[in-house]
Amino acid sequence: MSTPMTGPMNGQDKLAHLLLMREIEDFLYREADLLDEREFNAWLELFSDDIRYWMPIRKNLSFKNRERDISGDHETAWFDDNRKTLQSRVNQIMTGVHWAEEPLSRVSHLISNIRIEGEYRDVEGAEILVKSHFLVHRNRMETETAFLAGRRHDTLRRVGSSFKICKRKIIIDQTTLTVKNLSFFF
Amino acid sequence: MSTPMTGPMNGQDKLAHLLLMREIEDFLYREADLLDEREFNAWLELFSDDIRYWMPIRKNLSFKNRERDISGDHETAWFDDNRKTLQSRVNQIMTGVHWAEEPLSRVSHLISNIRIEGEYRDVEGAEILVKSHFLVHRNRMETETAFLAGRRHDTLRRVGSSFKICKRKIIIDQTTLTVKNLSFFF
Amino acid sequence: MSTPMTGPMNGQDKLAHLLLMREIEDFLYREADLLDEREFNAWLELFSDDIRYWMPIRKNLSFKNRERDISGDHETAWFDDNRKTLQSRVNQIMTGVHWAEEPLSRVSHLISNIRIEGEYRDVEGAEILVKSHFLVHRNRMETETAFLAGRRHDTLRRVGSSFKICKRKIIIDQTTLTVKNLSFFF
Amino acid sequence: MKSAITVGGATNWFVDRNIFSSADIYQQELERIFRRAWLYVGHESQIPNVGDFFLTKMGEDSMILTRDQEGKPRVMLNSCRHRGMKVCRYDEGNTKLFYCPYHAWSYGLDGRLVGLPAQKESYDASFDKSKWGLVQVAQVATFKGTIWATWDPNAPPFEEYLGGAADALRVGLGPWDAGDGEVEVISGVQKWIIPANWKIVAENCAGDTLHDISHRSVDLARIGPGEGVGRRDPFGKLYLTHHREGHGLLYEKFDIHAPREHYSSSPETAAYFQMTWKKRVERLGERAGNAPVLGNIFPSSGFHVGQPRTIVAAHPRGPNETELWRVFLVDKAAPPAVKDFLRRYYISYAGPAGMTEQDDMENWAYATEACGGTGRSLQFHYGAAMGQSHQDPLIPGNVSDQFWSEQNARQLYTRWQQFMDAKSWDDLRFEDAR
Amino acid sequence: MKSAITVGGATNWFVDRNIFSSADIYQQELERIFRRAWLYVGHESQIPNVGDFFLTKMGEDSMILTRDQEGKPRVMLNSCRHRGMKVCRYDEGNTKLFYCPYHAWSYGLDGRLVGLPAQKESYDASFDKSKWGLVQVAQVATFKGTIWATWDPNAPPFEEYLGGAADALRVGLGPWDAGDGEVEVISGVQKWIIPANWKIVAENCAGDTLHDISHRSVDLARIGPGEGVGRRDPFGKLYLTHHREGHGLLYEKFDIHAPREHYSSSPETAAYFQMTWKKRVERLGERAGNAPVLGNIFPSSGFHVGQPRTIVAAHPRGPNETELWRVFLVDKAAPPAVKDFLRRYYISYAGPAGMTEQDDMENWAYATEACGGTGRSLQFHYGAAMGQSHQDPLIPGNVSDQFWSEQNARQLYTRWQQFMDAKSWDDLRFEDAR
Amino acid sequence: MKSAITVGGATNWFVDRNIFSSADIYQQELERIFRRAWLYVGHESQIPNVGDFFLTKMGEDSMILTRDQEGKPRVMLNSCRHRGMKVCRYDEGNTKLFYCPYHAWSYGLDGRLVGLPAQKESYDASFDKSKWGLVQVAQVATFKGTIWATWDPNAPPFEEYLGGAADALRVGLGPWDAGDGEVEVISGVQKWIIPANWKIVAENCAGDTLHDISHRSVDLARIGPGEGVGRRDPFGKLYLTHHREGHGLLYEKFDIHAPREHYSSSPETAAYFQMTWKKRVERLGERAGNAPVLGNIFPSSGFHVGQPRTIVAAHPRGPNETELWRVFLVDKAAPPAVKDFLRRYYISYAGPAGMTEQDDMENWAYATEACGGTGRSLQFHYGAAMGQSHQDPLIPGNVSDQFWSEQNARQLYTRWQQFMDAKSWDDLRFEDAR
Ligand code: FES
Ligand code: FES
Ligand code: FES
Ligand SMILES: [Fe+3]
Ligand SMILES: [Fe+3]
Ligand SMILES: [Fe+3]
Repeated sequence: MSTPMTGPMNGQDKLAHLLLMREIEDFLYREADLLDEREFNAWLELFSDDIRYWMPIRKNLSFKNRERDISGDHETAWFDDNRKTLQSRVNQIMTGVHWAEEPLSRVSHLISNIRIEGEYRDVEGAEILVKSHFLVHRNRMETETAFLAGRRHDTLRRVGSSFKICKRKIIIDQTTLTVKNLSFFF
Repeated sequence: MSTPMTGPMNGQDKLAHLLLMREIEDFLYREADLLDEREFNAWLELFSDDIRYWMPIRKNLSFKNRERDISGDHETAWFDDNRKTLQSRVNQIMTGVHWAEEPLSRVSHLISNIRIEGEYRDVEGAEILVKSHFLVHRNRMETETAFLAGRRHDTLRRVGSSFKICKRKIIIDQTTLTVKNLSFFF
Repeated sequence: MSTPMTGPMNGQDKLAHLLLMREIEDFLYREADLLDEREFNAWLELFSDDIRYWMPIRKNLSFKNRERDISGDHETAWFDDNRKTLQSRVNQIMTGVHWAEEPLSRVSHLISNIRIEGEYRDVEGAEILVKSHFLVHRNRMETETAFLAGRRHDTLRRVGSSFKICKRKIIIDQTTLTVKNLSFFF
Repeated sequence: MKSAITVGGATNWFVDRNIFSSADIYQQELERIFRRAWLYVGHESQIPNVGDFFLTKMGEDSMILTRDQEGKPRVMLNSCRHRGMKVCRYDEGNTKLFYCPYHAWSYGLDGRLVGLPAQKESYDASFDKSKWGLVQVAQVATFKGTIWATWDPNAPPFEEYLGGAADALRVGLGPWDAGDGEVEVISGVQKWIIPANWKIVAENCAGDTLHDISHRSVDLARIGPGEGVGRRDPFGKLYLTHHREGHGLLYEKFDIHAPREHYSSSPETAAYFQMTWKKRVERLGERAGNAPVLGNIFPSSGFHVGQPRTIVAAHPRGPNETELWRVFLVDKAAPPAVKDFLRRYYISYAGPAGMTEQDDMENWAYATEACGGTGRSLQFHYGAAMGQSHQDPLIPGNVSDQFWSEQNARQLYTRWQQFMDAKSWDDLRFEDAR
Repeated sequence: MKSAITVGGATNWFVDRNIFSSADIYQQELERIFRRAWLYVGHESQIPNVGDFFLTKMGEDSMILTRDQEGKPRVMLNSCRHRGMKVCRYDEGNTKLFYCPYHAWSYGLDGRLVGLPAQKESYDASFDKSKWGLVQVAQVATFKGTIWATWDPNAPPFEEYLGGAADALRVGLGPWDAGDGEVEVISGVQKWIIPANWKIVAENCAGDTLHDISHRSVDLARIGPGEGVGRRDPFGKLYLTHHREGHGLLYEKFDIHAPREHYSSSPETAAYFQMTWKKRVERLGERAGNAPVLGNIFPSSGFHVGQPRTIVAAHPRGPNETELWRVFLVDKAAPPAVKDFLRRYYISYAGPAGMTEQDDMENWAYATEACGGTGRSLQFHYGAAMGQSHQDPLIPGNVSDQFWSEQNARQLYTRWQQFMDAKSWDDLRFEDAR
Repeated sequence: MKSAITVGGATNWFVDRNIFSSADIYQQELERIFRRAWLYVGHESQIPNVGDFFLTKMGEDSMILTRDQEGKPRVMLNSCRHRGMKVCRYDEGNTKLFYCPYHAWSYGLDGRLVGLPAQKESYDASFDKSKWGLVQVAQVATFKGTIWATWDPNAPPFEEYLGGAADALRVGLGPWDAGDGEVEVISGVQKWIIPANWKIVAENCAGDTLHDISHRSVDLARIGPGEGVGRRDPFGKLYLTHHREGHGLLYEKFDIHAPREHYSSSPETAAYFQMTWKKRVERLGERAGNAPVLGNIFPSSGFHVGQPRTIVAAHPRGPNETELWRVFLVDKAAPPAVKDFLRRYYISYAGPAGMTEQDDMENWAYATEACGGTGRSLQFHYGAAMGQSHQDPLIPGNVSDQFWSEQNARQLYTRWQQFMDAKSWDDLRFEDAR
């Protein structure tokens, strides 16, 4: 179990840890709801200015190369957005003439397996590595349907009574995408 | 993070809040198990007598009308049950001659993203708005398979040491259903 | 809500209960990550030497026989592994010539609905029955895709500051499997 | 094609199962039936105003139903004439133009091509915009609020097409008091896809009395709108009737003087029903006791008159798949509480969550599946109560002597065979109806 | 059809890949092979009592296997004669009647139509219920506990159909001690769908010795039932044999006097095996040292005799898809601990979670995929060890000189071609076998 | 086949929609186009060393692209000659052998069969291993780093095939400074499947200027690499040009003396661009002001020269499905920060998450869908700016007078029809080009 960096936990530490976990869950679930309720600009507010929003591609490699089957920092990716390009994506949807999302997709983000990786300190500006799994369901037009599953590695930065996501790495399972586009978020 | 309505939380409040969250999770997971284990009558006991069990339909609308893409209170829906009609559904299954469920479907309800929306008071009779996401998998006969994803808005009413669900709004992502029937619950 | 066997919970009990729930969640999510990150030998370490890793088959039966639609202890199953055969499975993958997993599948285990069934005592060697739901996504080669959903009944045995899984019963929804093999874990 | 129907002795009336599974026959159906017949496309209450539109279907095609500047309903193929893109991608709305997202051709409410980027630069003066409007159906008709269309210019006028079924629609689609009030669609359409051939749905809508027993679970669970009833309030005596045009219907006859206690579990609804029933009797006299219950307009537009009040269009999607579009109707003038009670009852009865329709669909799905494999060489049996019909002064059509009859299904497949064999509507029209 | 087989010189024996991908050829296979051949449908231990039923498959069809009032196994199409609905929707059970959920026709255990609502009212006296029972197969046979059926009344009796493969089944399906004890199916069937053509599965079951190397991962991981073995206890010397009827088998020969230490990781099982082995030798003498290992009964009923002891039916589902049904067998008299050890070993070896079969399926799937695209115009190579067979006094059939031979696959496709070309069983029976 | 093209008056140039939906025509395309034409298969930077391999596609087939012992690129069908299994199952890597998992045949880097278990025992001396190597394409060519292949031995050499489009590729695939430096693929390939016919993709890549308006959302959202620009930095004046070989291209002309402020939002990139731009002008002089922008090499290999710099291969997967493989290119010598900025911009523009390509794909998908149902009997309209082209001293090919022209699509379908009608390359080669 993840622990604060402050050594063995006393009762108060324990309570603090439990509250932090709830806070993180609440934060990520709210984030999912903002997306599913199409509050895209409010959603963007959850990201820091230095966000890296990154979805590498996957490859089929031999057993001995299995660890390289997620593309690296400077390789081709599906997404590799910063704050500005993320904002562009939102702006594009808000034009009302982004045909790939007009009419808007109906999306559900199921977020599960939330846990903190490693030790952490919960102080202003500190960063916590949070892992989660996702299942994103997208349905649009008549019967266009996609289920995409994978994992996320989020770095949450403590900012006051909330967090900013300052890095999101999205690891999907598909190599060849069977969905025609990625006009929605993860 | 949702907070009790009692102002800033002290240590005891915090513990109470965490316990409440667990209680809600436990309640909703148990509910899912009752369904998946086909304890339909026990499942029904979790609903209040004034339950509205409601699944609106979805529509493709233009960007500016996007907020109306969930059908309204008096429009066509998939489900709009009260206690009596919910009981009828259960009774129908228990006849053993409800052919759409004979043999019974094998169903799994994955419930995630559980959170309280807004402030709450946890006193007898008080109502708490709980949001969650679902993935319902249904398999029956040889290879009939459906995955339906979406969100639920549940109103839980405190009754003694447990809750009654007094309103459930089920928001699915599909407009045109690709499943032949909805003979199972959400 | 599940309670410790020690009678009505006092404040300390409550905190302990909440910590235990988190510990179980963390344990099961870490387990999922070990699988999804292909740390198969580390994953195996989470199981006790007397593990029964069991996935019965499902059947279509009449309403009155519905409770027998999960195959029994001595009937045909999909998996019925002990520690040795589980280890063989891992060893097989590690040969690098297990063609069904070469190249390796890309798998995500979404674990949800975690709860303790029944009363429990959290002392060394004690066993806790933990129920959960799973959605396992498997993608490999170009477009081979499978989503398998169901429930797990895990018996966790307290060993020091962690657990060992000493029984896992995996209840899937499919009767006829629509996936060509089960060369991955649940 | 070789006839799919085999008729032998007094109980031998068979239909080849392969017409429910063959991809070739399915393609021919799209051409010979769905591009010739009149199809239900919507209801006037769905497009009350100029510029209102509603996306609908005919056969496999996405169609725009809209009300043009003259207030006329239009039915047009939802596909740009340039490179085919859908020019309307919203289920409903109000617009002045249908604008193509691909290269921005735009079309008026009447389907005319009105805008075209670079027209001056890139299109010769010889380009005749009037020839490049949206593809329109050949004929549109309205009937008691419902809207129908056909691709075939040689199809007879809609009322001729209806033949003797017009009476049932005229009565069944009107308000309960048989007056001039409007009936409206409850906003929204239930759309869902089932693994069944469209004809099995049609045959059900046409009145498959023998399958009554399949609904035992709802009768036992008493899902009806009255205290103590099964799935519906009690009917009078029921009669099947069919028409040479391929339509099949069910009527009931009852004593208009006997008390009727329908909708007893909702006092407002019961009261509304008593009030309208009284007016109906005043207006129609004895004829009020001869009422259509349900029916199918060839090929696959089904309706229920009362419990529930609904129209379902069975759109084909291949031999093994059908997309059902179901709407529910209420008297516009009914009080909100009544509308609400009915809405809830209707959707608990029909649609994918409808407790009654669920069991129907289970049977339709596996009947369809049985037409593959060895089933390809087998036949279905439609021999119940052959040759037992009569004329009735108050029920148009060939009225079955027997309630347990398959006459309506037989007429459906007889007409189906005629459409499949016909070269054109010349072979299908009835001389005496022109 | 044009022959799919090309035979040239001493190593040239090719099969067109398109027979593994063509939809047309697949449809012909359903008619010419699966409606003519004897197919494995189940085991007597699955329906011990009158009224017991078990849903099975033949080709693409759902079939009911039941035991009628006279105790005879019956095999019937699971489709109501009225409108096709499945009359049995449970994998197994016990019943008196098969009741149709749609319109309530009901059928006896022998398939006869026994109930029919409204019969008196709606069906003329000319309606002959005896003609409207469930569709029955033409012949049913039982053999050492297994049950087989064929649609073709002109198919030869089952033992004639087996030809020289009867010996392998007679020995292989019996108990380990070669006595009169029963063998039973471990309750439950593994059913799963793989993206492979059924013939590739059949060719594997018939003895594809060359693919042994594909199982290196299990040999390395030592999944066998003995300490230190690979995936199985050691065999004696292995011989392929095949029969003109299309069946392919693998036998082993070993010295019955040499010590055998099988199942060494389970003392109870090892003891049970020693005990039965001793009895077997007493009963059979030297012949105990000539044992069938595995085989395929044409077209696609495969079996393994020992490690694991299992029967698999490969049901076709289109050119690219096969549904496998696998059961495991044990001596009824074996102690529970032995049954349990074997059950666990068997399912860790075969089935979708079987470590050995997983690697087979991977190869089958991509071999099938390779028959589309450019593959349509290519051929597979079956030239290993051509023309190298002999007769053996203790192993029936054409016994390969070479272990690494593709003779059994060649015989499978030779017989396949005969079935595809034959007009009827007249062209397929062997005169000297009648 | 009957021509799918109808040409009438000055604005009448139609293509039958059914060529985008017919399964039969699709099968013919695989044979007559994808097995005859030169197809893009990869880039030299993806296999720099001997033994490097990269899995690629031609038509529906999985192909191995590898560099053999002599350093030559080889293109071979990824299917074992024995029983078809894939001998290479990794997207990329380095190897000495392609080893088949099924029965262990193994092949060298040049495709030769080098290993074969039991060869001595089971294969006659007559077995000629040299005939059983992996199936190889007929011709392989490299061109400015790109690698191309064709199945047809009679196809003309690649540069003849390119015809006048060679200029655009020579310039477009080279480094920005027009020097001798290398261009490399950014590691990794975006692969995804879209529900669109491959020709609709090709027609877009060939220069569909009229659809510019469909990208209004990105122009409004300003996703370009410069401050204040829409989706790209400003172009000069744009010209469509096409070649009789079926290729369509877009060029721009601009004043080389005017200041260019591209990539203004990334200072490093802007600086790198200024530097290379200066060198380019030094090297090419005025010709630097005539630059290819994008194009399609018949049938479906598309490329963009600058914003983004990318190659896309549209692999057919049935009439309604296409698998897109997209790579991005950068100057090998560019600083890491520049490569990184470009990589991010490129993938935000193109690919499934590319804000621009997303709207394209939406249109392609529903244009394809519109070719089923009633669409089967309709036609697409390609009449914009007919007969309005000229020759340009600096732009090879037939240069459109009009920016808003569909000339390139017309040439694509004209060439498509020639391929579909041709018996062989004899009917397709241009005499004057040999
Ligand atoms: S497809 Fe509509 S304008 Fe081109
Ligand atoms: S289908 Fe069986 S009774 Fe009608
Ligand atoms: S398929 Fe490759 S060796 Fe047999
Ligand atoms: Fe019904
Ligand atoms: Fe094998
Ligand atoms: Fe574009």
